Amino acid sequence: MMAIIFCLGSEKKNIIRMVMAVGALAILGTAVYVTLDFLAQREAGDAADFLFRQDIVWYQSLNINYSVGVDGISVAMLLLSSVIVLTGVFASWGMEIQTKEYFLWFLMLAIGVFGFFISIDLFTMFLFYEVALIPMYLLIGLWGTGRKEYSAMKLTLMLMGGSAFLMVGIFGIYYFSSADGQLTFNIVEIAKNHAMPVDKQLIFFPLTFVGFGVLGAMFPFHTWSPDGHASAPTAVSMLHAGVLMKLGGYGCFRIAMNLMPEAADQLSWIFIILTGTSVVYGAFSACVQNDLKYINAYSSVSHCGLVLFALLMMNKTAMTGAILQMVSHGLMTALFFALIGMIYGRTHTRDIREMGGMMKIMPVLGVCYVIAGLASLGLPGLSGFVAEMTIFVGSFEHTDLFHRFFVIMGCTSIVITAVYILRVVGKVLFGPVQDKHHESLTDAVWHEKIAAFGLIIAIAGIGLAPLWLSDMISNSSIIMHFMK
Amino acid sequence: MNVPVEFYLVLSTLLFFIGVYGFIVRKNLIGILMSIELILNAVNINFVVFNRFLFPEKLEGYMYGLFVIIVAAAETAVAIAIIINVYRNMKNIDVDSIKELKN
Amino acid sequence: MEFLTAYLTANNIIFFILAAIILVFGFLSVTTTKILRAATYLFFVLFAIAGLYLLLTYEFIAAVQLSVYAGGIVVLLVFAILLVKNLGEETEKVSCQKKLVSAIAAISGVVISLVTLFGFGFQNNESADELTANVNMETIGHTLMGVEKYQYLLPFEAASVFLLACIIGSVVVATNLKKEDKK
Amino acid sequence: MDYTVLLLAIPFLMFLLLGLVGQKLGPKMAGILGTAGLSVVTVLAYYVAYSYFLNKGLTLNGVLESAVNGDGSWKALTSFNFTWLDLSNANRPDLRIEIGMLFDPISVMMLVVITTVSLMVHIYSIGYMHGEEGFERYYSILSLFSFAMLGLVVATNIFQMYIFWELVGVSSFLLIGFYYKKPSAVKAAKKAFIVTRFADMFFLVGILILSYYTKTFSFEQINGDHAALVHTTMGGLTFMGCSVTAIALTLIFLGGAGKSAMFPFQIWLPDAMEGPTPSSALIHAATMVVAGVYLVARLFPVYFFEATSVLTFIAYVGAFTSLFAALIACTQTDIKRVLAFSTISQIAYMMVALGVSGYASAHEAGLGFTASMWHLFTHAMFKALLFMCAGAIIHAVHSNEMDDMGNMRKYLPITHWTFLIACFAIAGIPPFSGFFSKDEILTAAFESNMIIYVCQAFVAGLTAFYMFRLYFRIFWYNEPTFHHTPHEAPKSMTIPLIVLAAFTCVGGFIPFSEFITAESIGYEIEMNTTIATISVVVALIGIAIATFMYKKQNEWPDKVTAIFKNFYVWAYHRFYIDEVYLFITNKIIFGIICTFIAWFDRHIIDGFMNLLAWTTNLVSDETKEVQSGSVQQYAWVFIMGVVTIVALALYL
Repeated sequence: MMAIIFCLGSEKKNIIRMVMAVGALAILGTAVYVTLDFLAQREAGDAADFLFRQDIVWYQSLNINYSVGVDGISVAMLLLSSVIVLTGVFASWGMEIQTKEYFLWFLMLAIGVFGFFISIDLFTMFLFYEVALIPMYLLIGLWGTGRKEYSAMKLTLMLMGGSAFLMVGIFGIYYFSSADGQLTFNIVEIAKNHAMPVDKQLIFFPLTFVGFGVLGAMFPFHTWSPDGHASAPTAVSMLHAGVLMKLGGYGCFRIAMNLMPEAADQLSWIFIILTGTSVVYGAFSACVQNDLKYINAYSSVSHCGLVLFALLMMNKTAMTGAILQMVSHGLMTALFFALIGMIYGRTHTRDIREMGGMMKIMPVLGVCYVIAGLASLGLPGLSGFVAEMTIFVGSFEHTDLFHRFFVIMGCTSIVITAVYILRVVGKVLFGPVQDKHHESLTDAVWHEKIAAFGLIIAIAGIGLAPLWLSDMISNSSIIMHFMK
Repeated sequence: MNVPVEFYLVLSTLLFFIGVYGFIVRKNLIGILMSIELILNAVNINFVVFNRFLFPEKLEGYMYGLFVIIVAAAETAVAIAIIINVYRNMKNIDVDSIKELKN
Repeated sequence: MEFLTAYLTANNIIFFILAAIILVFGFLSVTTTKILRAATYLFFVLFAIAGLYLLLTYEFIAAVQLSVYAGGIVVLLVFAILLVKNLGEETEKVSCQKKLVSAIAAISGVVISLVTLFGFGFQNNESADELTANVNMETIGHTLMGVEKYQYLLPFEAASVFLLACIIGSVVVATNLKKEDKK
Repeated sequence: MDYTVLLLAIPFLMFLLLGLVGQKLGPKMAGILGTAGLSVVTVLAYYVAYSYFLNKGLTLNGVLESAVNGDGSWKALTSFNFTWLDLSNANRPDLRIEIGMLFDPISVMMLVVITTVSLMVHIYSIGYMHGEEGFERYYSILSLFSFAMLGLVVATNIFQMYIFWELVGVSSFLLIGFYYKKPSAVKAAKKAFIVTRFADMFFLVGILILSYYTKTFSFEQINGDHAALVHTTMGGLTFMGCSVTAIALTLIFLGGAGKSAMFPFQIWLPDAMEGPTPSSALIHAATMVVAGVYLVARLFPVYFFEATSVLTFIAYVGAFTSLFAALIACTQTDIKRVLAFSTISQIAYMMVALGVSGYASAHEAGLGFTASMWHLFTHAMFKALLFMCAGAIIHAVHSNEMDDMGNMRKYLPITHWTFLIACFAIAGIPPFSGFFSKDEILTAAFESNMIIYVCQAFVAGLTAFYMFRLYFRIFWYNEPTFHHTPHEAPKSMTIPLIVLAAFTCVGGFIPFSEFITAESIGYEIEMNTTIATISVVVALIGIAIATFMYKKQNEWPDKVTAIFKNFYVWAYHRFYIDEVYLFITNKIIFGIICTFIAWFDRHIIDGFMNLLAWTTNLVSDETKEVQSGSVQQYAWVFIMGVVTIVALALYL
């Protein structure tokens, strides 16, 4: 696992895109290797919660360790991240201004993300979390478009606000979770001890959940997302919506719910209301937006809402669905943003009212966009369907009216999603060409094709053969106390 | 030689707060500087008086007072250099109007 | 009357005269609207303080006070005033509010200090009177130049370096801008 | 896994092949490849049907398995069934989505229907779509559709069905929107997808409820043993006064209603005619739209044993829809629209048949089920034929409007004759196939519910009327001025017409009740002569009126229109249902809800966040005055502070 980070670290010296591409490919290779190795070890009967463990004492007196390790969920997230980093590199091939600094920060973001997913020490995790957040400010503020300073500031402030909650939450866990007086940051130990008093949990669970929820674009803390995505450069949008927002879901799952199961159980209703609202609300909002990126950002709010929603259902199926949805949404939203970036790079507008007939002008991008749209609205054979169905089936475990109501409300989102996706597809891709200048535009070039096809292959791969991934994920939720 | 120590202290206290009053109320930089001199002198009186009444054989306060005078002289010199500079730049030495360094 | 006679020693009378000069001129120097007058009043205050030192039989420090303060600083101030202001120009009027606020600070400080002071109950050290012997220059010289305990070579040197630094600093501050002016 | 998997694999591979490298292959190659692929699939499907029904055994995985149980009933055979996605948890350990192939009478029958029509459409399209832009894309989507539809009918479990159901929906979307540069086509595609999607949501919720209680998706387990599983797990449960089973099944039916364009989801189908005509023939006439019927038939035991009330509901919905659509069909002037409404009406017939059916292998009791499936079969053939004829006509005159047609029998003899055969079939004139299946439906309705029977008999008359109105308007009537002389379609188009016409002629003589019954046990059908006579007479009356009014141009149509003026206008505008929908979606959902939410988001939620930032700014702006840089202020504060502290420290 360290290899990934070292690999990234050594990369920093190099500035040429080619090296970035090779490096990103190496990351993907490593991630695939880790996956295969992980599956092999599981196959071989290694039933430890986390494999590839590595512990280095970092700060003795507070018992902070650099401890990393992966279970099936982290492996899934690593795969997702590496695919998106790779395609992100190709998508930002045309980045001309301060290329070196751009990729440097891009890598910084990637380091934070990878580190977050493999950490099993709360403090280390938080550290990587912050490492992942900070570059966003610069990446948006410097390389963004539109109202970039405002967006960058808003995004950073809101996420930092979230991490303030989070830090309190983490310290709360640290101080109140010990079984034998020995304070620890280690997630596995805390989960095993399961010694946190419920009254303390009730205080720190909401803090932690909201802290991560901000990043997971939970209603009403989602407003950074549309502005941020709209202003960010393509690859940053990809990585941000594709991976960074998943940090929120992953954190909610790994820390908030896993470590404070009783509170999660007692307070889930509040968050179910919020996330359930998120799902429908985001979808409705997306219906009337005119900026492609805003549409997609609101769609992300809706889909990420579904992730948290499923987590709160607290059973294995829904949980697996949530992780699947993270992976699936990561891939398809990255694809969306990549394509939007490519289209914007040509038309210099993202306003759907000014576009039309793109399918004729740039068939490859058009088809890719349709595929992304279909994945987003949950077409079988693409990843979105797998995730959503797992979530709905899992969520249906609760028989009471409250849960049923919200699950069915969630189901309506698949219709609304279809509405806004088809609206965009119909306006932008189909119909007559709106702007005569657009007729001379070109189709995707090779590096754009690599980015788009890479993501489509991943989406279709998961969509067609989801079993291995879903098994890998569901087998990992062994130590979850909250599973009913 | 029997002026009670309280007399001196009352005097220095009053002088000190006269200086404080001047420091706060003055607008003119030189005026402020003069108030500072008053404050310093009030303090100096204390040093010397305490030295005289408590440890006449040691000369500690005495020396301290001496150094204060020296430092005050230096301080005044630098302050005046700055004031003149400020005046050259802004044609004004009112504290309220000097806001260039702010923001 | 006994009270009066007890206090009406020559020393005390001189002290009261000096104290009156200090306070009155001190007060005038912070309240007068004419800055040049303020400097003059300050000169009187400093002068009277020198008298106070003499009363305490510390002639050397009185001399320093006279030469450095009265002779140096006040002259410097006057020069500064003459450089920056037209002679006799009035300082701007200070608002009543500001005066009041400042007075509150000053008076409350005075009150708290005096209350503390009188509450302390000093016992006048009569023996101090007996050691009235002047501090002679030799002692002062030794104290300034010695390196023993209660001797102050180091501060002395520090002060000299400090003064040098101040001179240089003043010059730099003053000349820097001239260059800029030329530009 | 064995050869049967090719039924799904070939279309899928063809889809990928044509979709990815179709451009490079060129239109000719793509057409040939697509057709060849589907021919193989058709042959396989016929082979399966032959072995299943006639040889009574299927060789699956190298083993010959009998298709008949000991008691003479048909047996469901599974060729493979692998886990696609595991959804199990502690509560439902065996819940998983499987992908497999199930062969039982109705799925095998559907295989035949789909492959036949699909193959005909493939062949026909070579001529019809000749020279169209996106020819390869067209074939690729046709293959995707065939794959999805085949996958749907052979589904072993309800979730697999849902998966392919969605795929069918999307291929329908893509085909309707094939002419994507036409805004009306894009609109229609969107409408079709969203309306069916809306219905699918009900379907999904229905599946979720059903599977929550039964803990399985498998048809075999749900249906098995007279739906005993449903009875034990869900029987007696109520939610807000309704039986949970009934709710679940109603929801599932609504899903089917969406695909099958039952009222009130019928609005998408007429617009779907924006797609290329052959694809309309395949998707929007013969196969996809009957998916809803197929779905209900699939779950028939559950409906019958656990929710009879829902079946009655289905019957009424069907009856209403058939009447409603038939009335509208009488007023439309776009020939494809007429056919579309006719399709809605005919599918509603099938629904009615299912709704009134019993569950037995006897003539009366189980007749509806058989009749429904039979009508599905015959309808697929003759409706595909009608659409293809319409395609040939449109091909000839380049217009969909009746007014541009007339006296075409001279120019398109083959089309004329095949169209006439199809019209006789749909009108229910013996010995064409439609007569038999429709007669069975009427008999079943007659046996169970008089109101529905009368309604359906009336609709039968209406059907005959509007079909012959169409026929006469196209092939007789006055000859308009053509842009160029219409010519008969090429061979690739006429051959499928003839083949389907042949099917239409002989379809009625297939002993359907031997094969397809509710209980899977074959029986003999007896013709109820009274009802048969009545229906033929009604049909003949309809034809006679149509002949009278439309054979030659005369004033009668206008007179009749004048009599029913308001009604005519309403029907012509499809009773304004579309407008209601438009109002709800555009004005209420988009105009009010979405706009409000977007506004709310921008101004309230985001405004709140901005307010937080603004307040912080303001507070810091205010507090920064404290650090004014004014030394005097500091001094004052300092002095007062010291005074206060001293006072506090010493005197308090």
